[in-house]
Amino acid sequence: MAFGPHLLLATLEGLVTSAVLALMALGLSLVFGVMRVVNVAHGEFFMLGAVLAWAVTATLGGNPAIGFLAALVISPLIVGAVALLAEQLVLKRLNYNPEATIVATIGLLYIIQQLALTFYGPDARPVAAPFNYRISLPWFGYSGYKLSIIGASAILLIATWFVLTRTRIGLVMRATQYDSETAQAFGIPVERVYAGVFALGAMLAAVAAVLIVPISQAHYLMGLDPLLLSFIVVIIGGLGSLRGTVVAALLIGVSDGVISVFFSPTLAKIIATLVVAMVLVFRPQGLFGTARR
Amino acid sequence: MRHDGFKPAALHVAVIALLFALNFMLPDYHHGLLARIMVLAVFAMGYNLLFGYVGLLSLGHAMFFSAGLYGSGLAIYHLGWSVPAAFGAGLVSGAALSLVIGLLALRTTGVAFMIVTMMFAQVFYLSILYFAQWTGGDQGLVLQQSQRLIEVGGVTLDLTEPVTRYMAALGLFSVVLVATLFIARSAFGRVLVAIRENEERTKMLGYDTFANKLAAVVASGVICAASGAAYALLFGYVGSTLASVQYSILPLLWVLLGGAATTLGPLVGTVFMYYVIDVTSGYTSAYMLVVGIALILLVLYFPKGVLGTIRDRWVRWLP
Amino acid sequence: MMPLLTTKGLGKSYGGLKAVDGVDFSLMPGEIRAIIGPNGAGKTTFVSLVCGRVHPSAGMIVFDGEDITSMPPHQRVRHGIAYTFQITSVFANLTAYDNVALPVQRTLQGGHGHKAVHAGVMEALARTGLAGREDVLAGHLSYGHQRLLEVAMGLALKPRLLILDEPTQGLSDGEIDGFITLVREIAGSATVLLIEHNMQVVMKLADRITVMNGGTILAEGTPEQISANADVQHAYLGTPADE
Amino acid sequence: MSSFIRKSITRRTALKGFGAAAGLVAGPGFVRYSQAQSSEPIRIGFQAHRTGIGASYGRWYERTTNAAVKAINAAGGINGRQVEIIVEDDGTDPGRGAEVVGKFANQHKVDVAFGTLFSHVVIGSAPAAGENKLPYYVVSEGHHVASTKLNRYVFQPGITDVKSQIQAMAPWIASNAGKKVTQIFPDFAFGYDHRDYLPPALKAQGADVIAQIAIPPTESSFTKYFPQIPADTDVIYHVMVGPAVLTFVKELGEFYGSNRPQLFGFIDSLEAVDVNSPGLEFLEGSHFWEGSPRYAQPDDSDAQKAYRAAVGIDDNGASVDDPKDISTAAHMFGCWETLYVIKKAMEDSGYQGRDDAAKLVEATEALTEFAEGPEHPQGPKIFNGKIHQCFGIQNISKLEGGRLNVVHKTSIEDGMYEPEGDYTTQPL
Repeated sequence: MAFGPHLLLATLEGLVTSAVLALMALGLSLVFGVMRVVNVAHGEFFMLGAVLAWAVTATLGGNPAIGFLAALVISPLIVGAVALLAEQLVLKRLNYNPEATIVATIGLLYIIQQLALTFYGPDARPVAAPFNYRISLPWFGYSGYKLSIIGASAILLIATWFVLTRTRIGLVMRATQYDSETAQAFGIPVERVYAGVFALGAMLAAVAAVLIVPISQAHYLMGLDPLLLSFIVVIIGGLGSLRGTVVAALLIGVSDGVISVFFSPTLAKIIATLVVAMVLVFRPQGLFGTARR
Repeated sequence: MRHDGFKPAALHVAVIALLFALNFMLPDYHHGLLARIMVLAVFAMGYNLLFGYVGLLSLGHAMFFSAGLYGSGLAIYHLGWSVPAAFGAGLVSGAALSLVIGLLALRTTGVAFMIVTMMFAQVFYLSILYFAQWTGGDQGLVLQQSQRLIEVGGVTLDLTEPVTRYMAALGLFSVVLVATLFIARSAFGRVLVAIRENEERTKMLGYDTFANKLAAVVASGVICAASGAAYALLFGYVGSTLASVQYSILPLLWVLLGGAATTLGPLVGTVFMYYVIDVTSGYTSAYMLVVGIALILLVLYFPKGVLGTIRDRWVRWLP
Repeated sequence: MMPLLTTKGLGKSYGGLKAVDGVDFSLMPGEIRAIIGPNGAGKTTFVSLVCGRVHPSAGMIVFDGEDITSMPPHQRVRHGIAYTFQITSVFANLTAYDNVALPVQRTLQGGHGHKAVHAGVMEALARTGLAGREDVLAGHLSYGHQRLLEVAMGLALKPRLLILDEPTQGLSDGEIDGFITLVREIAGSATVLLIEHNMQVVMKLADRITVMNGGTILAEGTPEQISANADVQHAYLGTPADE
Repeated sequence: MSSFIRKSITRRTALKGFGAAAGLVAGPGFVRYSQAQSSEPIRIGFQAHRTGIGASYGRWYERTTNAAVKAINAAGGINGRQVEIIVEDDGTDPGRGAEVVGKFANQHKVDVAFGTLFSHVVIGSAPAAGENKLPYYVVSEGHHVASTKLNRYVFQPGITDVKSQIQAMAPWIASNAGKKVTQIFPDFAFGYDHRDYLPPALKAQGADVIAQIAIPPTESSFTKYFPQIPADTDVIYHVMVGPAVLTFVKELGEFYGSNRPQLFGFIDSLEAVDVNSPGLEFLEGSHFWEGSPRYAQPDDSDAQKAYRAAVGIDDNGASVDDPKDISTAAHMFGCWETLYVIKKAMEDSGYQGRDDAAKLVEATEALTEFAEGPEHPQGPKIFNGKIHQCFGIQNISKLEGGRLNVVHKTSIEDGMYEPEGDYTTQPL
């Protein structure tokens, strides 16, 4: 294939990766920014979202579009409820101590993974896309559904941005993020904000999973790689910065696609990882964060 | 930690003596398992030096472990080096890698440090796959029994023989344990703790905190590499799984369970995790569930790990 | 005699705000110098520049004849500049003993032995009146004792220049008297640069006083000269200073 | 250190002493005890991938194993003793795998270990098997056993290794699918066997590999690699494994649409996956290697039918209890056949207990061929005792009308190659 189309394809692929990554990383970033909690189980919320999407569509049967839309609503709600439960039972009692929450969420990771293995099984299972439309370009064909993921993600991101910056809920969250003690003093129910943020973060991961599952199947071990990538995005983007998270997701997603044009795949991964690591080393506050101390 | 060093010293001698005595008492399976646990406890102790004492949470220590693993393993497999030379190669690999990683990663702090170390470890892991021609990729390499013999003045030590292996593991464990105790009680150890507590203040006492942290990263890296090298030599397998991210998280878990910044915590944590998995996997294949719940309960009720809690509540002198 | 510390045109600005602006300052060996001035006068920023916690935007710093402008803070400490923090920042989770052992073990030449460290620590604790409290976690000490521990740590560095940032803040009257005695004693072996709001302490201790306002030096002189200075009266002493 | 060695000798000699005493007791005059011992079950340690990436396979390996043991026991067991399976999960992790083998040898005191699939677990566990002198029969299809890089206690008598499979595929590909082949394979060892052995095998048949595309193991989307497929490719030879494989096929479909090159794949990609899953329509008409056919074939032998019934799979290769639960039919027969090889070798050597491990190894090495039949339902096999590896026939199936129909069976000779070493020269 000629260079131009190849690059176009790689960019499209990168954009799809970015779209999903941005949603997932945003969830992690919110939890991280507002609660200062490193949620290692975030990838498992993602996995749970995908598995539930399969369960919903398999139960409903019938038209894939209806099943998919139902999954898009039901799956994040259940995942959010699970997250809320975990928050109330565990994280809250740990006073959100950073180290303790890392261990606790690793424990959560094991539990969710094992439950998925026991009740869902070890196989990768597909979910039908709500529509199948292949866009025929002169050089190659491309999935219309994949392009729609980019659109859906953009809409969700804008909605989140709106909530964060233009609503009272967003204001309360930002106040808590800025200084939780002062927020508490001003009568903001910090504990409820934390619970809400943790659930919301998990729901964003679940939404990302439902969007991706028609193109990548549900599997009980699918959470780890997106988790690692999201961590990277969150750090590169700068803590709690929505714009930074989106730009970093674009950077990581697209560079992953484009670098693969020039190098053998594994070498491409090595180079991409190394480049991002070096960015962090020489700009540890992230691309958009301001130096914090 | 200025009072008489007798009790801690006696405790450590007693632990080593107990492990020595267990050689003659344990049934074969537990004997073999304990040898493995001691080697991995060394990994945990190396991790603890950085995480427990300096407060630097790395998510990439699998790369230091694997530097030792591959450094010694490849030296034997491709170059036919002797066991001691290969062990040395493992240590040198660990030292070199940790020096480079330390110089880069220590420019960052906090969460960025976690992520940077994790990414460097990922690069290391992918490189093992990329150079599969030499490393055996994900399948890894097997070191033959004949390659794992030490000739010492006419006597041949066979590292595949259970007791020799146990004693070699115990030897390494003891050396590192004593070294950790020594470091923890040394002037250097006091500086490391001060950096963990307040790095700015430590600088204002005239300490080059970067140099001290770098020294700690290298010391930690070398200890982890020693564990990796011993793993290759004693158990004969060198593979990329041991460089994957799980193996960076494991020492963190072991240390947190046993008690960060306690000298014996890494051993306690490693033994605990191993036996929880070993025992529960005998009853249910859902042992990950048990491990997960155990982790959460521990962190809820023993937040400072087993020995950390004991030190806080009962035994103040515990090092 | 050559000054121990000189600054030339020293400045620091944050954004547009000039916290310290073109300060020329010099300090003779053996002096006890107090810096006074209203809140926000740039006193703490100025001493932070001297000890290296803050990088200057302009000017240079010379210590004992050597340009230390770009020297990292820990090196300056090693050259003999010690700083005790305005906000108490002892290591709360370490014992008083360990707090003092940190500076002691670094300044010991050659002998890093436990005995030498022990002797040094006990001496520093005794000098600051903290003997017998060595096993207490620093965070469990009373506030006044924490301030003294801070001074003990500074002392243990065996500095040639000891910078004390509001050392008597929060101390009781009895503790302040003891403190004055201590600083006089310290001055026997080190130059002391003192930021202080308590004018009684300043008047009792200082050989000379520098008055800062708005990031610049307003006046400098003996306590008597400063008391008599009209500008100072207007800028500082004139306003009721009842903090 | 020297005192350690002396102690170590005492420990060993002490243990040996116990063994000798037991032997004396079990000698003539103590018939009752001896009988008691020989009526104890033969214990086989099954190293299972119950968790981790291999769990899909592990489940079916376990079912096949249980079915085979049931059949063996119903027919009187081995040497008149019943067979007992002890399962340990290795988490599909080589480190844990080695521990599990140690546990089998020393804790469970099994007679042999058996059943491992994933190559890295086999390689990681092999040293532990050798050091414990525990015969270790794997069902992995990797070339690692035949490469003679492991040790004398490791065998693969139930399934043909990948090198041989690939070699056997080459003539059919060259003459039926096309001469210009592009390979897509995972960038890890399983893929490397294909990378290394296919080009020479095709060359010998007058065809060429014109591009090799290695996909990193962590990859979850593939479209970006497809432009590297040369336009003049006749055949895409694909071997993907792991959960992302459906994505791979789907994206290939979206990329090419209806205008695609020939496709030839190893069913490893789709083991435990329904070929009628959404998105796989694209594979219709393409060909697959199968070790043992997933779908019942018209010419199935009685042995094959009996085997399928015993394991509990229907004509579509799915569980009889759940038609959506697809088996790993192309590989799991290896468990069945391996257990019968163990039985044969134990009977040949008059195996009594762990002390006979060496005899068991030699008896296994002495085997040369296995006839098709109830014990070997997949087909006849030749066994090379020097490299501990068997060689069997391979199937090429075409995916048509939503099922896989066998269109070609290779001969055993198609897959034979020169041995790379000789385990029998190693000490026991």
